[in-house]
Amino acid sequence: TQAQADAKEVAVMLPAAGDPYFKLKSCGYIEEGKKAGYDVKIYDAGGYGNLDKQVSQIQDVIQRKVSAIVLVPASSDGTVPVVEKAIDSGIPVINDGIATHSEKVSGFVGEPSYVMTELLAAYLADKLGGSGEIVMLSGPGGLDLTRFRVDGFKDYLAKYPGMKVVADKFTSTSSADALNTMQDFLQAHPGVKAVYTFNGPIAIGVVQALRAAGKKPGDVLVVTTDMEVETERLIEDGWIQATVVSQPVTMAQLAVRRAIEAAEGKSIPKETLTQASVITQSTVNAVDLSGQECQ
Amino acid sequence: MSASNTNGSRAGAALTGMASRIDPATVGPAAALALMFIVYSVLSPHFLTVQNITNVLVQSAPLMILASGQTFALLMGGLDLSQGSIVSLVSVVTAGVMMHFGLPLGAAAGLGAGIGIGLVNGLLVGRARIQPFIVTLGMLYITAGAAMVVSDGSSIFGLPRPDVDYFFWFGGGFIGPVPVPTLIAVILIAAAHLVLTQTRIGRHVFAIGSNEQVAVMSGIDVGRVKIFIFLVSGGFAAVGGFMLSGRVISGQPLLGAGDILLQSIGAVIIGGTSIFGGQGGVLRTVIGVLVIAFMVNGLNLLAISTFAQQIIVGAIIILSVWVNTLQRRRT
Amino acid sequence: MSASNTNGSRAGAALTGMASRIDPATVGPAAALALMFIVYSVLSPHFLTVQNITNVLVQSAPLMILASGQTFALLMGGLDLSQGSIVSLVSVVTAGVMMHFGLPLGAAAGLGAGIGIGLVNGLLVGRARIQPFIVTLGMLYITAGAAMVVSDGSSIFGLPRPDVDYFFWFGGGFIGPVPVPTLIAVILIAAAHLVLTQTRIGRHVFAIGSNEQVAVMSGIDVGRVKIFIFLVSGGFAAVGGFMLSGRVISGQPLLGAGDILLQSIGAVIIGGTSIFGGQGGVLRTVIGVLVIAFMVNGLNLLAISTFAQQIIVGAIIILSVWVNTLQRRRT
Amino acid sequence: MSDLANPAPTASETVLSIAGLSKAFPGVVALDGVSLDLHPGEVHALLGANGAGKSTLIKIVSGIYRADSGEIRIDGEPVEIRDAQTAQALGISVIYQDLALTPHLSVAENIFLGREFLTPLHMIDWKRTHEEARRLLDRVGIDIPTTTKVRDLGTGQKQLVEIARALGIDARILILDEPTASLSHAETDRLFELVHRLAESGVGMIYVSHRLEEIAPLVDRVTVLRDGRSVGTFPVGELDRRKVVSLITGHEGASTPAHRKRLPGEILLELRGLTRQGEFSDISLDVRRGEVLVLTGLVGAGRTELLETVFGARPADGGEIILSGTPISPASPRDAIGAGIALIPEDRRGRGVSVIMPVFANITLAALGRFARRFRLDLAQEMTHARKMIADLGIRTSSPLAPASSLSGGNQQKVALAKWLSTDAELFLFDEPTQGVDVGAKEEIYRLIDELAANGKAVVVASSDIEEVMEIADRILAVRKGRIVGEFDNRDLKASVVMDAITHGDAK
Ligand SMILES: Nc1ncnc2c1ncn2[C@@H]1O[C@H](COP(=O)(O)OP(=O)(O)OP(=O)(O)O)[C@@H](O)[C@H]1O
Ligand SMILES: Nc1ncnc2c1ncn2[C@@H]1O[C@H](COP(=O)(O)OP(=O)(O)OP(=O)(O)O)[C@@H](O)[C@H]1O
Ligand SMILES: [Mg+2]
Ligand SMILES: [Mg+2]
Repeated sequence: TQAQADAKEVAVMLPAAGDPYFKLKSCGYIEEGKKAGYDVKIYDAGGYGNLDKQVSQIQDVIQRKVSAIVLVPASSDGTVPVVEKAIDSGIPVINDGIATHSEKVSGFVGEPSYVMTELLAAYLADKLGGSGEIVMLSGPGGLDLTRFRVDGFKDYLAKYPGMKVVADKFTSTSSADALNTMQDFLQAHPGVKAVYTFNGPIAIGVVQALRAAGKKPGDVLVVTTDMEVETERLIEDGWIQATVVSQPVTMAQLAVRRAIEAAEGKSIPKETLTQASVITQSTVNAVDLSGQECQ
Repeated sequence: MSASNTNGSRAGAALTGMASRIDPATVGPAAALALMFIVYSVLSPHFLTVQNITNVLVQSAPLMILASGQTFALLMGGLDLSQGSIVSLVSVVTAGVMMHFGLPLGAAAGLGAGIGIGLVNGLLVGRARIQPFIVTLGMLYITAGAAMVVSDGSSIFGLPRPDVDYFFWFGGGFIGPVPVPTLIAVILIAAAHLVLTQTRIGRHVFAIGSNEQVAVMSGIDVGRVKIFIFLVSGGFAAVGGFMLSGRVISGQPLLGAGDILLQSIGAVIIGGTSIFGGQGGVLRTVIGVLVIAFMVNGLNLLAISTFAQQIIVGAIIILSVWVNTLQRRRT
Repeated sequence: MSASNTNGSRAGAALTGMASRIDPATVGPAAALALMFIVYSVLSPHFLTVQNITNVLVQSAPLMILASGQTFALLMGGLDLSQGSIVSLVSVVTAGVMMHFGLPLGAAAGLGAGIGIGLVNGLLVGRARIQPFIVTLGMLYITAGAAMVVSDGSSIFGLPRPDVDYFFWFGGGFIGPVPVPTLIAVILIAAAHLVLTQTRIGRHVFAIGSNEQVAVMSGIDVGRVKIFIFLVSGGFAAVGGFMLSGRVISGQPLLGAGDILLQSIGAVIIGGTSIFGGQGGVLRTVIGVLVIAFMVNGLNLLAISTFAQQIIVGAIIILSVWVNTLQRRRT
Repeated sequence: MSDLANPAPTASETVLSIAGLSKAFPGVVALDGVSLDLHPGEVHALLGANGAGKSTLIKIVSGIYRADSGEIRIDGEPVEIRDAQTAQALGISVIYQDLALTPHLSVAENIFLGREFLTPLHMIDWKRTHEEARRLLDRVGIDIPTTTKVRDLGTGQKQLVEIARALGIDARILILDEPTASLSHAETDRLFELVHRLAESGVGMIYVSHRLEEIAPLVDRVTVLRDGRSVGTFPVGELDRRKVVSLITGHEGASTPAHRKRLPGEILLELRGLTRQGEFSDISLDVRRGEVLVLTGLVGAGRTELLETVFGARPADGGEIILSGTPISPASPRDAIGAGIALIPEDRRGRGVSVIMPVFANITLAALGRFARRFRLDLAQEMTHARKMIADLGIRTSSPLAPASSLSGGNQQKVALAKWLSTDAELFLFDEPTQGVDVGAKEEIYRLIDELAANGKAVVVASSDIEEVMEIADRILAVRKGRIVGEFDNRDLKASVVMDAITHGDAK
């Protein structure tokens, strides 16, 4: 019956399950499903680049007649046709984190990506007193997610003529790439004051570069998103100044809950936004991380 | 004379692949395919349904087309590494132009761009005489970069109606029960097969892949043939990219950045076309593509965890070819 | 006679390492490298600094090692597509084991796993006689999947002290002014060069790549040599993966999923080793790696936009090889 | 000076005239001011030692190489032959020495490659292709199916296909570069008839061969090249064998040493009913130490397959191979070599030498053990050995480091011999050892074979060259259609007897 999608199954479609961020969330999906007695199956497109693969996977789970789909789209618009196909065939689709551009989508649970990085920009502006050289390691180029975060950050900085982005590069989310790029940036811009990083793995690469360059914690301000074990450690050690988190696991749980409700014919809110908050060394122990890991 | 006639017909058969006896190279992959069908049908009630088979055929249409083009490159003993990037470029150019000038112009621009890249590949390989691997590796980066620049690194959506609906038609529409993408794929494959087996330039592709020096000595304009080869490979990639974009009704700068290149080359070789050129054909490639497509589809239906999937996929690839090597033992 | 040596050095030098004067195949990439140095030095005051050059050498050490191993595969007329996945697997296995049993065991397990994959490749190619492309394509998926399963898909951080510091030492430490990774790379390259040019099995690698039939008829145990080749290729990839993980003091299941495979193969071919086997060597590969490494470094220093960078990278790759084809425009 | 011998023909009656042609390759001057005239209907022999420049000259005329200097006229008109197309358009057709066929295409396709028959719809006209191919194959007298892939053919068969291909181009100038190198008398006679007929129909032909006995009956004039220079053109009547040899070698040809009688020792190799489906069956024979056994037969007789089977390169279907008393079943050449067997293959470029490897590496490849010190190879010693072999066999190369591809055909063959003479085998199997080898070197190779026998080695030679057979054999086995159809002791034996056996004889 492994094969038989007996009526009680939720399919969670992730663009890159390998990413720590999604690892973090996956337990949220599964546990929430268990609570309601649903079987949760996680599908991985194997990278944001594999939109086509994700579309195929969605078609396949429509075949399986799963009760509901939780979708983190590899592309907001690329997934529209297949999502509408799912909904038309009676399978509710809940977006988690990234929205699919279709009115038909059953519901959206999410973090305001744009706002999140605005918060980081604000933090830096405040720390640097509104002036200083900044470099960005913006994450994988060509993704909607990347785009939102970069825009949020840059648009906010635009308010401060003194704060210049002197170099930015799209890199894979591999720490190794980030490390190499950051070393190069440090060469070209010895005076750099702050670094924006797309996520944890990239931040780690950056920190390694700073270490290699003989910098002390705090010499260069590093900001990132999400909260992983290592990020937390690096914040405590003072290498990373700030990260912005929504509540990935809470989101995951909400998404599955909404999905199940919809599957059972209950009416659900179109949009459920989670709380985004900046975490710094001073708040890292204080802040409520309940949304960060599974009980 | 009778002898010569039988010869003739037998040659015809062998060459056109409509051989009375099946092409030995395809035994392995065909067996793998059959086995998958049996196993999957037993394990999943959803597998052997008209709907699902149709899905897979639609899903795999773009790969069919890319791999058919790729077959030309491999037959001459080369590779086309730029196909993935071409898919991306075609996607964003088509959508970008379509946004303001509608589908016809969008399609023209997109396909034109893809074919253009193919032409550049061809000229660099055929005239500047740089090896295909290097040329297409370079063009892989150049074209991917171009796709990013054109789209400013973000996907292009909100395409105007009604064009967008026609656009989708190419990627997922139907004519009666027949899916459009599959139809297009079949037509292109048939054309490619005809060219390779029945036309002069097609045979010259084999000759070059078989022994380039001899091809030259036989008075074949090798450069011209190579240009043709990369035009086909690039052109087919362009059509595939157009289809994929239609399927997701948007322009995606990363549309071809994923697995698709590896799958395109993999399918050709799994099908039994030699990497060293001179032996193979698009019909073999079709089988290679089917192996890949159904393999993954079945694993999804069985909800095998993605990580485990990768392992199984790898195993199937190796096994499907191993069978062949078992056949030819002797000398 | 003077002329005769140049003639000789073509085939001979690479094979014997007794190149009296420079190896013609490296002229193109070497020129490209020189040109880059000039341009970058002029455009950026930060390029030609001890610090920067050191950085690049450290950054490129893992690629140096991977590409040197890959050279073996290409010299026999094959490919090793599994190198990237091996990097990932080694990364997570090393970190995973290290977490509980410390660095020595971690290293042993990690490198062991990588070499193990190499051995499997070797047996499938050498004994089961499946073509390298298919085998390593399959193992690419299998190994990547294994890395995911082992790490349960998530990066492994928070390695125990003091082990983690030694771990980092391999990836970014110094002995006096000499960076450890570079040192290791140099030693492995020297060893590889010695094996290829001065030993029997090395000669056999060239023989198989030049003409396998002839190699067989000459009584060479082709299977054994192929196993050796993929052991080297896998083993070197393992060391590279170990180093990379050390640099980022963590185990990452996607560490080798990026560009590194394409770069490894690209570097070998840019360096001037033939895809069809039989001609080339690790010294050529070193130049190929330097071209790739400095290319990107310079563009980063100049803060060229990522997208434009891709385009330039592609162009440089093609040009660096084009120069060579210009040389041999005779007969 | 070439014109002292006979009055310079006027443009009108020269279909092809070459003047002052020069070509240098890195390290070698292949051609140095060579001139040559070809009349319509003339068969013009082009002779010279290995590496003299014959093939280079031909490849220039056929547009494969560009001359450094010199002029080519067709019908008195100066022409620039840029590539193979141009050459074909000018009515020049060539039978290349290293058979220019594509392995993966069928015989028919190879015959018409680049000149395909098309239907009105511009599709390939397969029916016509195969019919025409059949007709040409029948003309050269070979009955393989036109659909056979060329890679499945043996060397001799390839040679015949190559000839058929050249005949297919109804050319005014036909160039034959060692067309008979691996043919036996039967196919050769047939070829000669064709040549004569073409000559009558006015085709001018340049004929290259190292089998001097072919010259007299076939050609009208002879041009001899030495080290890339022409040493003159002569009416064939003015020449006898000795004169030709001295012209080619540059010194008075030492008349071939009288065939030494040898004293065979104990039996080294026994074959008992050795069989391989479709190739040869029920082969039984003995070879003694100190003895030279020659297998002769028509092309396709299966000698190559037999030798390769003994060498472990092909699995036997039945029968026994017994080496010095103990049955062996070599599963690979490696095993055979281990047992002390060496095979010098017929297919030079396919199995004998790696053309992209340097000469020295080819020479030492089968005997690397000799040069292995604990971990490393003793390169210096390797070089010394290579230089010695190069000198002994008179291999013409710019350097031991030069790729074998840069050697002339015959010199490549010598490299293959050098490679196996470097091993310390007890049983030597030579398959067409002197194909494409010049007179001087042939004598040298016969001497080496003598020497091997004298040192108590056993030698088996597969040869299609009847002169050679009579020259070196102690015993002769006639092979026909994969069976032994006659055994002869080479004393006061008539060649005709052997020839008759291999063409008509049937298994005892
Ligand atoms: N591609 C090449 N590169 C370098 N040297 C070459 C090349 N081709 C031929 N040569 C040299 O040119 C000389 C003439 O070669 P050619 O093949 O014309 O001799 P040949 O008369 O045909 O000898 P054979 O009787 O053995 O065929 C030889 O010394 C050979 O080494
Ligand atoms: N269609 C075919 N498929 C496979 N092998 C073939 C085919 N046609 C010919 N051969 C092999 O090629 C051989 C012909 O080779 P070649 O012309 O050199 O003669 P040979 O076999 O070497 O015998 P010999 O050495 O006596 O000439 C045949 O004996 C046969 O074994
Ligand atoms: Mg010659
Ligand atoms: Mg033979």
